[in-house]
Amino acid sequence: MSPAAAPLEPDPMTLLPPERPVQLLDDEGALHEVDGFPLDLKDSDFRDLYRYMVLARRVDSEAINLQRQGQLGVYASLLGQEAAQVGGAYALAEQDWVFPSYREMGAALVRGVDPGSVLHLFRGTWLSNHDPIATRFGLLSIPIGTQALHATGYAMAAKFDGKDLVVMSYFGDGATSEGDPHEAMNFAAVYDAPVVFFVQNNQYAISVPLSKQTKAPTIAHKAVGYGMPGFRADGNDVLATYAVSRRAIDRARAGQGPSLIEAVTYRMEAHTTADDPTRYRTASELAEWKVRDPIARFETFLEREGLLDDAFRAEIDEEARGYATRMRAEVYDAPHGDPLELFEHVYVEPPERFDEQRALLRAELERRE
Amino acid sequence: MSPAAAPLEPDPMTLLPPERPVQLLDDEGALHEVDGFPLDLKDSDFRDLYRYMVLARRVDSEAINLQRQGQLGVYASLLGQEAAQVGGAYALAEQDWVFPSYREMGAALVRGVDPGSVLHLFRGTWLSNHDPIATRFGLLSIPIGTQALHATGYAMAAKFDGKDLVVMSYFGDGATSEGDPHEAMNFAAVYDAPVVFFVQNNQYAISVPLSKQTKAPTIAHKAVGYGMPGFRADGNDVLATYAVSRRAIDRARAGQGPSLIEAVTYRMEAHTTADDPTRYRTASELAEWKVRDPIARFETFLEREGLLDDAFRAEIDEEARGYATRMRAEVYDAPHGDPLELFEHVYVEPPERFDEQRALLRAELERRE
Amino acid sequence: MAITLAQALNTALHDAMESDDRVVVFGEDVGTLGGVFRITDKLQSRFGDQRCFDTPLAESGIVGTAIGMAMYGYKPVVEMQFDGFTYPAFEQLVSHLAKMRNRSRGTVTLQVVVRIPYGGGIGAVEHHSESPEAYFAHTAGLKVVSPGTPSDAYSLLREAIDCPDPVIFFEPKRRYWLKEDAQLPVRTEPFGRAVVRREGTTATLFAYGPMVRTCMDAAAAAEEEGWDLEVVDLRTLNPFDTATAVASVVKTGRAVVVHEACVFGGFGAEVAARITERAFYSLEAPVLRVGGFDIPYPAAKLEEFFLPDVDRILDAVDRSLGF
Amino acid sequence: MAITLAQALNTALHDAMESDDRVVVFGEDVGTLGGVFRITDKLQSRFGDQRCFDTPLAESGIVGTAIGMAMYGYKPVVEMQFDGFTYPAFEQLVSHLAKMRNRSRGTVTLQVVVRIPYGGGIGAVEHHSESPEAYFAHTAGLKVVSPGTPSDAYSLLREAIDCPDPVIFFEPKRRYWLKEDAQLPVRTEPFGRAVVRREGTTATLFAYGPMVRTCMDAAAAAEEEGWDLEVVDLRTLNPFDTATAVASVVKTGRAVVVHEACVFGGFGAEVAARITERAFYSLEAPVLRVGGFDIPYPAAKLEEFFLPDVDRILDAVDRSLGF
Ligand SMILES: Cc1ncc(C[n+]2csc(CCOP(=O)(O)OP(=O)(O)O)c2C)c(N)n1
Ligand SMILES: Cc1ncc(C[n+]2csc(CCOP(=O)(O)OP(=O)(O)O)c2C)c(N)n1
Ligand SMILES: [Mg+2]
Ligand SMILES: [Mg+2]
Repeated sequence: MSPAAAPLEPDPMTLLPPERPVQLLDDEGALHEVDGFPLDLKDSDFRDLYRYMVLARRVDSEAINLQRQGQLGVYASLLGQEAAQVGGAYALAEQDWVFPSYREMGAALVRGVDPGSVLHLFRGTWLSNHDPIATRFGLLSIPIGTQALHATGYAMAAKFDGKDLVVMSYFGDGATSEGDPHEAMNFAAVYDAPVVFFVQNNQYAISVPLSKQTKAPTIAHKAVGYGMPGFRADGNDVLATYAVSRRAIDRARAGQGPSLIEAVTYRMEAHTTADDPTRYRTASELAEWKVRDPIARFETFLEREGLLDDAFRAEIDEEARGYATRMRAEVYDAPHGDPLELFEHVYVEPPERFDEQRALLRAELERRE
Repeated sequence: MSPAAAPLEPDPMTLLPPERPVQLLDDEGALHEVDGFPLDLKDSDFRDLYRYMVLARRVDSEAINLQRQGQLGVYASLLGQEAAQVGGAYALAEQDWVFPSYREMGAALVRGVDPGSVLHLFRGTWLSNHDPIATRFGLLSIPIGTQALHATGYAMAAKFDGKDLVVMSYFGDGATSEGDPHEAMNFAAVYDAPVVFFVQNNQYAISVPLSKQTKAPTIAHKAVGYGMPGFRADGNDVLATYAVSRRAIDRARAGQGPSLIEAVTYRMEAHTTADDPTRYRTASELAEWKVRDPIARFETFLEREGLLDDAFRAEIDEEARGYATRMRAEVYDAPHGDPLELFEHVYVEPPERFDEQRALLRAELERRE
Repeated sequence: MAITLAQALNTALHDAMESDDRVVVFGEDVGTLGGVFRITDKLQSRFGDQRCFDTPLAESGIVGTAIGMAMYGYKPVVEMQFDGFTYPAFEQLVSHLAKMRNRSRGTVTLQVVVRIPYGGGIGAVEHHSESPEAYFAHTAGLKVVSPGTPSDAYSLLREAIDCPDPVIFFEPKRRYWLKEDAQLPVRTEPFGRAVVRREGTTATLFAYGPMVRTCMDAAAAAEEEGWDLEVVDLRTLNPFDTATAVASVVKTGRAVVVHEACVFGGFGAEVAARITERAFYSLEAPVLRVGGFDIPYPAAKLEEFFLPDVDRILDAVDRSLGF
Repeated sequence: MAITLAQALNTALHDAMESDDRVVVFGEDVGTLGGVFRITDKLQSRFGDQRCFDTPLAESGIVGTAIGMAMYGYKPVVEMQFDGFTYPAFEQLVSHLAKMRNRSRGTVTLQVVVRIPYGGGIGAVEHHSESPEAYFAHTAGLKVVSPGTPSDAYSLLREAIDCPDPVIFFEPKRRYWLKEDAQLPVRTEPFGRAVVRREGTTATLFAYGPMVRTCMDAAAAAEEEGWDLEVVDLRTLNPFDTATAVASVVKTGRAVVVHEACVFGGFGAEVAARITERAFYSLEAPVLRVGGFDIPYPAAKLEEFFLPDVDRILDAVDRSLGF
């Protein structure tokens, strides 16, 4: 068939993100509907979204405290990205999966993963301490972008198995430069796998700004090259990140394949507690984003709608304090585990030499006493 | 700055390939000008393009013969891709570079690289036998897509050095799935490097058809995600591949950065001489492409223009025979080189143990005698 | 019945897919084409294209999606088309496939087999003849297997697919056409057991994969010299059968380790160091190593000078006896 | 003047860039930020952003473009941010950086240095504490270097940048803050020369990179036991200084090789096998190996149980003496 003959499939125009990020709440917290992204939320949902964002921020600041107190080796804050994380994860169904990077404490919360358990990676007690299978929340993934392939593989499996299940894979703007997310998006599209690639574009990869990361018009435009739609959301508008995720998830669930979401947001904190952002970004840039605070904006909306009263605030406050207390209790001075457990989980069927090495370590431990 | 405020840069609409591949010669060999892709060719150029295509085909069929005669271990034919390779390479200037895959005998010819020397890789005499620096034609690259990064690095260097130099990187449709071409295109765009990524979309990666390789509307659409223009050419129309390359090369030379070209063509032969394509494609598909033969089409055009006469045909025939003779002379029964050369080129400053290993090999060689 | 090593592998895949529908096979060209070596021949027509399928050209993608599928509960058996094309997947292999179970404190088990046709001797072009087994043997969390006979090819592949730990399965491509009289299905010794392929007293040759045959030939040729060589087929590099290796050396007092990979930093160093640690007083000579030279794999016409052969092995035996 | 190993590296980069404007430095966060360990601090402000620049987040991209730039004639010094993030670049490192010169019959020379902060002991999260040197030592065509002192850090890095062959330069990140009185610029022994850091007679400890300091501590502690240990700093793994290693063992009769990487298939196996081949009759005991266990690098709180320390080293010496 002559290459000139057939119309293009899929029609590229249907893949392009809208000119501007989807925004449902303006800067004054007023709601404006956007074609194609209807809101299906009840008042209780609005309150839940708020609750999760506030909890995420509190859990996050508690983690930073714990790091400052020497309780965690390092920690990667989500400050400023609450709406991006919560909106996306909230749109998932019970049976769905999340494959996170290392910055997704907000998504973890929404998915019911105990923040204290996740912190063990950063404390260094264990490499992880939650059950990914039971929580349907993958292990925090440090090698950038690699989890996107696991997400795709999981989604392919679910599809082959005829299961009603959608997978959300979070990664950062920097991750889009790596080969793995590229391969993941291509595989997902080829197999029509039910994955949503959720990029939190927080403008930086450690010190490297987006402008040095890519020349693409937007990250969402990268979807075109995989033949899947690219969506763009104001990442500091939780209703926008929710509505865009809703659409992408519904598509995936309906068997229409993967899509890419770019949530345009900003990392208000240092890259991690080990980082010094004053070396690469200006106070004025920070100030510009501060006024776009995702929680403040949503608060204005809730207040307008009469959904935020002191009782509810107090309730969240109480809950947040509970989280913080449990987190502290979990990691504060948590002793390292039994060093002999080091040999337990490497293999189901370990090689014989593990016995010798275990014995060596046991002898060393005895000598220490 | 609010993400909603600024206009997108670059404007995505300027990156999208045209709806249909650029075609200058219709199936009847009639020339139709296409906006934005003017032809700057003289009669002698038309004749040269033809000459290179015919030579490429003859050199190719000679290589296949040599393989059948047991003179080459394997060979990857370019049959059907003459226009794609020649049109692209012909648009380069003297000082420009080519980073090929393993199928670019046509591009090699245009760049003045002796086909016999290139065949040593396939014969197995040496891993290569041409000087990439002197010929500005990189080593044939077997690991798929990896050379795209070398091309980008070379172009970055030339740019940093203020040199007027464009780099063309060839790879296949299959290669677009690998991480390396992705990273290469991204780097090239970020650094505005003067590279042209020239994809010969010959519809297959060994047995895997394009439809299983990607869901993108076209390969050229992948450019959008890197913020560079994607061009599409009828790959069996040498004037189209030339004109599109001309534009991409001129852009790069003018400091406007990289671009991606998809030449839509077809691999008429097996993947390599080791492959059996009857296992995965139909005779009717082959027949459909046979009528689109790039040389036949251009011949019709030249005849219309009165540029093709028997004398010229005879001249090319003579030249082709010369090539074939030299190729045969070069590889036929070419003895393996001195095994001791194995230790010569690994390092400029080899480790001491090479002396022992050389001595070991020398002793083995003596025992063989 | 005489079967080839390639047939044994194909049958093993077939039988594993037949007996467990969670076993899925994927990679480049493994579906319609049946693989460039036809090891996956007819699996797609027999089991359908959700059980055996072609992927886009991306090795990291293949291994990374295999990990996701294994997390779901499938048992992927994926192919890297050639040894030299395993490297794009290196991060997924080393940072995830090897480590996920440990990192998850045992909650995630990755039952994945990565098949790699490896080694030289078939006159192939560059990157098609490498022996990267040392990279994976040194990677904690992986198991590394390499059969040297058709029976072992069948049995070890079945065991690899059944193994709850991730397995890198190195197929000696130059031995795909090696024949053996065998009745499939066959079960041979399990992972972690080396096998004495030939008893002897003069010295022990250690080998795995393609070099097992070469060592048997060397042992046969050595008879002329009056040497009675023992040949031990290691079969699984990790787990490693230290006991069998040491017992052989205790008996013979001398050992030569043979592989195609470069000697420097190769797996032979581990075998030599390990045996020496445990059989020090039995050794009459240092354990010697025979392998490729410390250079990149050469062009096809020169591979005969690079690869260990009977002569190079017997020369090493001679040196061992000279100690 | 007391300088740290980190300062020595920074000064070496500075001096190399000063003396040759074809030297360019790039990688993730090496420009504006000056690197996460500040090894490239101030290079961008001093030399401009065409000589020191940040790249997109893609290690294969970094190494692959470095190869292209080197073909043009630049001398790239690139950074892999941490050991565990070298793996995405593995194909470019193994299939191209290592092989290009050989493949081109000497017409293409790749003067590239790949800097890798490696090893543990700093309480980092996963993938930030690995010791992958064995992978590269086994890869023909590369040189592999790892300094253990500030002077060597300076000198070996300058030599690496001047070296016409590609060099994988492993920086012992836990020793970045190690101090030494030294006057820069300093030139120490060249590639391929091991150095006896401490003379002794009881047994030899072999180490490189981060374990040099630990072995010196072990030797000091051993005095209490009445043991007089020799410490050999290997410095460059490839080329390897067999002569110095063998001479030391001929003198002491006993050897322990120490590294952080897992013992199984680690570089210690090469050292042990090599020494044994050449000093067989001088050995009173097998060369013993001390390293990390054959498990993935553990969580930070447990790394002290994984890493070789003075106790584990002296225990091995004790076992060696028990032979
Ligand atoms: C493969 C790999 N390379 C480098 C790193 C070191 N590193 C950790 S986070 C980071 C930046 C990530 O940026 P982005 O993807 O935008 O995510 P963000 O941290 O902004 O959420 C880098 C380079 C890594 N973890 N993995
Ligand atoms: C990294 C890598 N993986 C796999 C292969 C094996 N292989 C050789 S050619 C090929 C198909 C390439 O297809 P495409 O990029 O379309 O180029 P074409 O051969 O069609 O010109 C494959 C899979 C390889 N050479 N390198
Ligand atoms: Mg970011
Ligand atoms: Mg192709």
